[in-house]
Amino acid sequence: MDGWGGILLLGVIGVGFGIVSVVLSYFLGPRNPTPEKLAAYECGMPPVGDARERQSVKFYLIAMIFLLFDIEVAFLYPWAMAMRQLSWPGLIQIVVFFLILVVGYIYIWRKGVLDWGPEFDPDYKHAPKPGPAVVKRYRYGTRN
Amino acid sequence: MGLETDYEIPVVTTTAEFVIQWARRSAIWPVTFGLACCAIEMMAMASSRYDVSRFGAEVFRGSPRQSDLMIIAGRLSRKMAPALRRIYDQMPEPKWVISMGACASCGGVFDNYAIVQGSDQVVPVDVFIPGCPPRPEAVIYGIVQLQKKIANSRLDQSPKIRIA
Amino acid sequence: MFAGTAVLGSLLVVTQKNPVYSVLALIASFFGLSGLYVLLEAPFVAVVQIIIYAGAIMVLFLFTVMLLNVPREDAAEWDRAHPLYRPMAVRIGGALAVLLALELGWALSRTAGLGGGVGDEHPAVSSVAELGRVLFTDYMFAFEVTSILILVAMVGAVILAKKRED
Amino acid sequence: MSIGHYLVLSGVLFSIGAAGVFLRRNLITLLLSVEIMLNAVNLAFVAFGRQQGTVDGQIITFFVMTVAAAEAAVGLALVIGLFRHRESLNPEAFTSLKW
Amino acid sequence: MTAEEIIAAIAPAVPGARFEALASSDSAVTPSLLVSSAHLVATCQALQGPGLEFMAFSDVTAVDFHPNRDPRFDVVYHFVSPHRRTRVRVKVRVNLDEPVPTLSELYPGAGWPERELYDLFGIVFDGHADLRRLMMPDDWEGYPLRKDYPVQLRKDAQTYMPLQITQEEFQASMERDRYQRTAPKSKA
Amino acid sequence: MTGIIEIVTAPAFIAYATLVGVVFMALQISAAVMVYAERKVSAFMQQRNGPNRVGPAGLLQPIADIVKLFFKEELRPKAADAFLFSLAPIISVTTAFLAFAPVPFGAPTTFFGLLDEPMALMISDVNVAVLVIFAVASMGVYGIVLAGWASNSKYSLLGGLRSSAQMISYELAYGMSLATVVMFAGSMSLREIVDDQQGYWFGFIPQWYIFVQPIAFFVFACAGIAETNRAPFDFPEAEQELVAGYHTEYSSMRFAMFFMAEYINMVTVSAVAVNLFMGGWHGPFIPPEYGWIWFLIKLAFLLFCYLWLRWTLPRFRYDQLMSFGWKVLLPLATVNLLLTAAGVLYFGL
Amino acid sequence: MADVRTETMTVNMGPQHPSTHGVLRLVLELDGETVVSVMPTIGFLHTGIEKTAEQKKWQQVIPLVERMDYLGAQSNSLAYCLSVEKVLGLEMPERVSALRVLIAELQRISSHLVWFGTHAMEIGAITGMLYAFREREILMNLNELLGGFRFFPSYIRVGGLREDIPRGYKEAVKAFLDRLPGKLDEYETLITKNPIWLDRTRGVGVISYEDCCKWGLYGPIARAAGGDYDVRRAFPYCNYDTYEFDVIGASNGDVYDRYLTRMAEMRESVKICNQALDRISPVGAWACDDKRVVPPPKDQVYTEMEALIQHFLIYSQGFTVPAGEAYVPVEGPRGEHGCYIVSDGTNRPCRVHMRSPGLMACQALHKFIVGGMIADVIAVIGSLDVVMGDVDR
Repeated sequence: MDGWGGILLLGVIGVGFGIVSVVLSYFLGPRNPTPEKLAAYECGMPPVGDARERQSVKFYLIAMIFLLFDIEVAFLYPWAMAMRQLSWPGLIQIVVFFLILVVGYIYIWRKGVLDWGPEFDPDYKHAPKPGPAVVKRYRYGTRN
Repeated sequence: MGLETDYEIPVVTTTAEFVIQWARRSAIWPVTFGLACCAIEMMAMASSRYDVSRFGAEVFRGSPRQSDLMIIAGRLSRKMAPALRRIYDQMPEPKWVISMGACASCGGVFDNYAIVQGSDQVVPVDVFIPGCPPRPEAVIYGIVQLQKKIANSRLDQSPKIRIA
Repeated sequence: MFAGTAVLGSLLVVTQKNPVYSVLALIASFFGLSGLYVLLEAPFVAVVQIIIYAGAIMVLFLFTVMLLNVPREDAAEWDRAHPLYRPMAVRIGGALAVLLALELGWALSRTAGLGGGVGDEHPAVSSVAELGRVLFTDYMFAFEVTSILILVAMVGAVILAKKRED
Repeated sequence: MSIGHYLVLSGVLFSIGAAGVFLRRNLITLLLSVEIMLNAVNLAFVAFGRQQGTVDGQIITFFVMTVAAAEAAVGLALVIGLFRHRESLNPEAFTSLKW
Repeated sequence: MTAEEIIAAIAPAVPGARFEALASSDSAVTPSLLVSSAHLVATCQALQGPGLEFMAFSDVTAVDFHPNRDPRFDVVYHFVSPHRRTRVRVKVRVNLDEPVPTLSELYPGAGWPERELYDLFGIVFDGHADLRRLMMPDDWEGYPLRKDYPVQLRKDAQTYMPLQITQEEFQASMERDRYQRTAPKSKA
Repeated sequence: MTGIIEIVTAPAFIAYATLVGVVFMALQISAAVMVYAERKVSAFMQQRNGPNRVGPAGLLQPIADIVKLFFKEELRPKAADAFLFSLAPIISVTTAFLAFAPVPFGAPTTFFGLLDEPMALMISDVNVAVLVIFAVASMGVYGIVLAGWASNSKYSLLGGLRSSAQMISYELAYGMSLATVVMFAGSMSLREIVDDQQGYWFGFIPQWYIFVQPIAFFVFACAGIAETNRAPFDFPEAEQELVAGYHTEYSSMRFAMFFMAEYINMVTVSAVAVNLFMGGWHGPFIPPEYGWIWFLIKLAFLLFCYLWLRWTLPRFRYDQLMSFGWKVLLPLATVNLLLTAAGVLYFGL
Repeated sequence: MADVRTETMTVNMGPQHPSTHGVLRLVLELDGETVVSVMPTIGFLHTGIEKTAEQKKWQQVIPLVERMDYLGAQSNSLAYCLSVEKVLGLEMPERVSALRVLIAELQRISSHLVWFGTHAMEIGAITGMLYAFREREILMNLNELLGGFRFFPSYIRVGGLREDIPRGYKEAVKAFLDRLPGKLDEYETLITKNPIWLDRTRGVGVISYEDCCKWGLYGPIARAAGGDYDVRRAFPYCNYDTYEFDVIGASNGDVYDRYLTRMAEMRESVKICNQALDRISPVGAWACDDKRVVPPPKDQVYTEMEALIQHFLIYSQGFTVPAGEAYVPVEGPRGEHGCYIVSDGTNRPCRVHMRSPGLMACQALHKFIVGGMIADVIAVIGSLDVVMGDVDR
């Protein structure tokens, strides 16, 4: 229980620091808002549409897989701590656990969830695999 | 607002003013805003021979929200003028503008239909740098002049004149 | 204090109309709960609570909220179908919730032996190694079933979310 | 702090969650409310475990968390699928069993 | 390859067209020929044919001879045959408001240069998919590269930009503003 | 009342409060030093001078930066979500500070006999320290994702989403590599892990985990760099693509807080790496009492490597980054973990 | 698919963007990180140079065309001068041609150095930029030695050069040429084999040679896609046919091959420069001897009446160019820089038009970008080496 107070203390200090600097800066800086200044930045162009468009579902999938693997990591720690007591049976258990998860991992890999590249969607052009990159030299010789 | 108007205790405000203006002039972050040929010289200014980082001004920020200085580097076309104005508007105060090169300052050789004859028609300019394009030393000199201008300006003097 | 955070956070979750705020309130609530776990001398659960709940599940929620761009629709929904504008729903829902609360209270009041301080009788077991030992011996089967559960959830979620793209 | 305090807190949280489930008309908030309820149960588990001096409460909490995570993953995937179809998060929009 | 040889090679493929070999200072490298705008596309197709293979588009530009000549514009195309190492210049003479058929189907690279000509000269290209202003702002008046357009223009710089959004987007943004107004925090 | 006064005036408490204060200040100063070092190191690598006009050798440059940012106008775009927009940098900077809490940076010391019993040079010695670091790291995502979302600007949103997806992807590898060390040391307290790395093999090779667990260190380093969003994984900072990523719309002090958070995170990750893999404060020639000197030396070395990478390597593409995290680091960390477990059990380490 | 459409996002890149090489504006439609469509908008740097040139005298146009493609400035003025000389029917002495070749190749190196620097910086290797600019500074110094101007010396004139090369110029160039290959090796060790760089550039932004032809993208882009078309060989000017050098190409047509092509081109340029240096005698003709165009030498102006009048005429009303037209292509750093001039027989041009390789590249941008990722957009723009001054003119 000893250490937790310190973490709490540091957290409070951190939040306090953040709030104080935001507030200070709010009062110290000049303030001269104009409509253009408060518009969203789009490289000097008037914003086109709203930023709160829908996002790609890939982000959701990544978060989802992360969540499920995160649980796996969380289960790992008790095992890591108790590994020496559990000895080989524990290892076998965790290996089985992993093997089951590996099935899912392979599945999502094959489904292309982990691919972010253009080859993800068949609608897009496939870039041909580049051949060996060689500098060609065309020798014309001199014409004189 | 804030310190800008609060100068009842002269000693404190003078010291504070000095410190603030010192900080402002020592850390001028330009926005990466290149238009034409001058932009290349602006890059040369940041490169090893001229090294504007000595003056603390090498932190080119992509977003105008985080920058203090806009260097109008190159000719400003009429099509670009609204965008330039918009970016200027989106910079937080205090902000400064350097008009780099003849084209930005007065149209230069391009006295024609497409080019704005002087970027001070669009944004208030603090320092004009002559040259086509100006040498990097000239730009650094311009930044140093701007630093002097900042050092000599008072906090309660708003340097901004609204145009258009 | 932690309990206050937890309750306040949970209340905010239910009352906020913007799901982003709901998610944030729930995170605050989780922090409160994890503080309680620390007080209960279960630091490992406290930290895992933060890692999994606040760090992963809520990220997933947040991503979904952003993905669906819900706030706008939800605001519209709120205007049209605010529960408070619909007395029937409020009445039934509120009645059910109150009923539940009463029932819980009744159950608590009937239970004996609640007065004693937590952990007075038994020493705390906060060792993670002990936890791991028990987890991997007594609860071995549950542990392995968990992995199946995760696997099924993973596959199911991928199929559901990607369905429309095939 | 007695075990009673924890249980009361747990009950309050559970009720809040239940009220959320009953009252809100937004699938995401519904899921969040379910998470609150699960957490309330977790709290009770840990408190009892502490009272009994065993780690079983904590271990069950783990499993609850796992279930919660799986539920969130699948639930939100369903929400996404439904939302794409109906452009709404109101559960009343999904009364029909097929589309 | 001289202009006469090229004309001889393409004439059978373009029935009814009248070609004229033009003299130019660089005719040793770039022979010039003149066609009517009606036969331009067929001519260019023929130029891509076997034996000539002017596959590559190089450039299109226009010249304004305003007070001095009656079909005031010359539209000048340059084509290259990269592997035969020959080039050719094809000219079309048009007057004001006389459309020229577009080559952007045949040579996709002609798309933007033709837009540029439309922008700066006001020459209309028939069948061009995307004939908008290229260089000047969308709301610009006049065609700057015509001889009767002044070089200098005294007018104030525009500092605002007309919103270039569609009606739907505008409606959507109005919707959004409505919700912000009903929200308790905003003042308006 | 008197009880409180007694507690407050006890030397241990004063020392502890001082320690917290010192750590807090040191973290802030370290951010400033890192700003200066970043500019100087980059200048050194690019054959330039770097800042040298502001103060002696430009030493006052970071102070000028901070003061300037303080007195800059605060901007909040009209369409932004007011509360979240202010909250995001606070979350970022808080998590940055918080992550340093369980990190020890020196041997327990009595401060030259001022205290009755030696005090550990760390803020909180909890028995699940490694997990706390992991948890705090997972909280750091919120600052970024909220900043991106609250700004209501496309660049911010894209930057926020892609960097948060990146962070959660690398968190798994991060957690795995931490677990490997935990398993090896049999403890989750950083202090015990450090103490486990005392001594030498063959008299001259220090018993650092980096030598037994090079793969774990590699995974940890990659994940750590990705967690702190530094090159070559610096997507939120990918100026050339998304202007300034999630903090495009941030100005003034709020931006400075993101900036500080990044540097403090770098320091923390390096400090954790020093503790986990490089023997913490243990080292020859310096008495354990002054172990923090070794700690600082190792820390400085790692931080220099950070900067070195930043200024030499090109940036990954987003899909490459993600597949590197998911398809290389994660399996690598897992296999390494299982092999290590088998090895530990087999050799009975 | 309707669902996918709703999940795309429109992002505006530019005109003020750190990596659009100036003021190119791209409206990208993104699905996640993948670019679904792109709409480039140009014209933010439209300077009206072609219109302004019609108002200037023939010789006065040179500074204007140099400011079009500001990185390949002297290739532009070379193209302009060659086409005016073509109409005038002037033949240049061998020494002038050799000097022009030297200047054009140094300009190519200078432009490619800037390209290398910005390209490297955009992919993230910021240090590369500073290294490249370090070498470029020497080239700037050479320009300054030559014409007193770092950027646009306007040294190439109609009818030859402005004046004779200064003392020490050849030695300075030689020193630079000796230094450069080693520095190029240094860049290549930094980047060429870097796995991250390979990942970022291989197979990205691929274009076929046929498309290059159709879209008018000659130059390094087409050669990297497998072509061998080089104006220096196909339509030799300035006696390029008498120089020994290879045309550089590659086969894949991706960003990496364009990188390799340009890097190797710099080395070829060094070779050409060395040959040109050998041909340049320390003193000799620096202009043709056509009295219409080239002012008489100073000693004659001071002593002879006709020379004084001639000098005065050339500098006051300029020379007239007989009615006619000419298009002379030049292999510039970015591809075929061609200048099409029309004269109506007066002392001012009737029409000056520069063929702009950058315009073609911008036009074809969607061929490279669509289907790639945001990061690829940056890599592609960098590899196309677009200069907005050249695009917008």
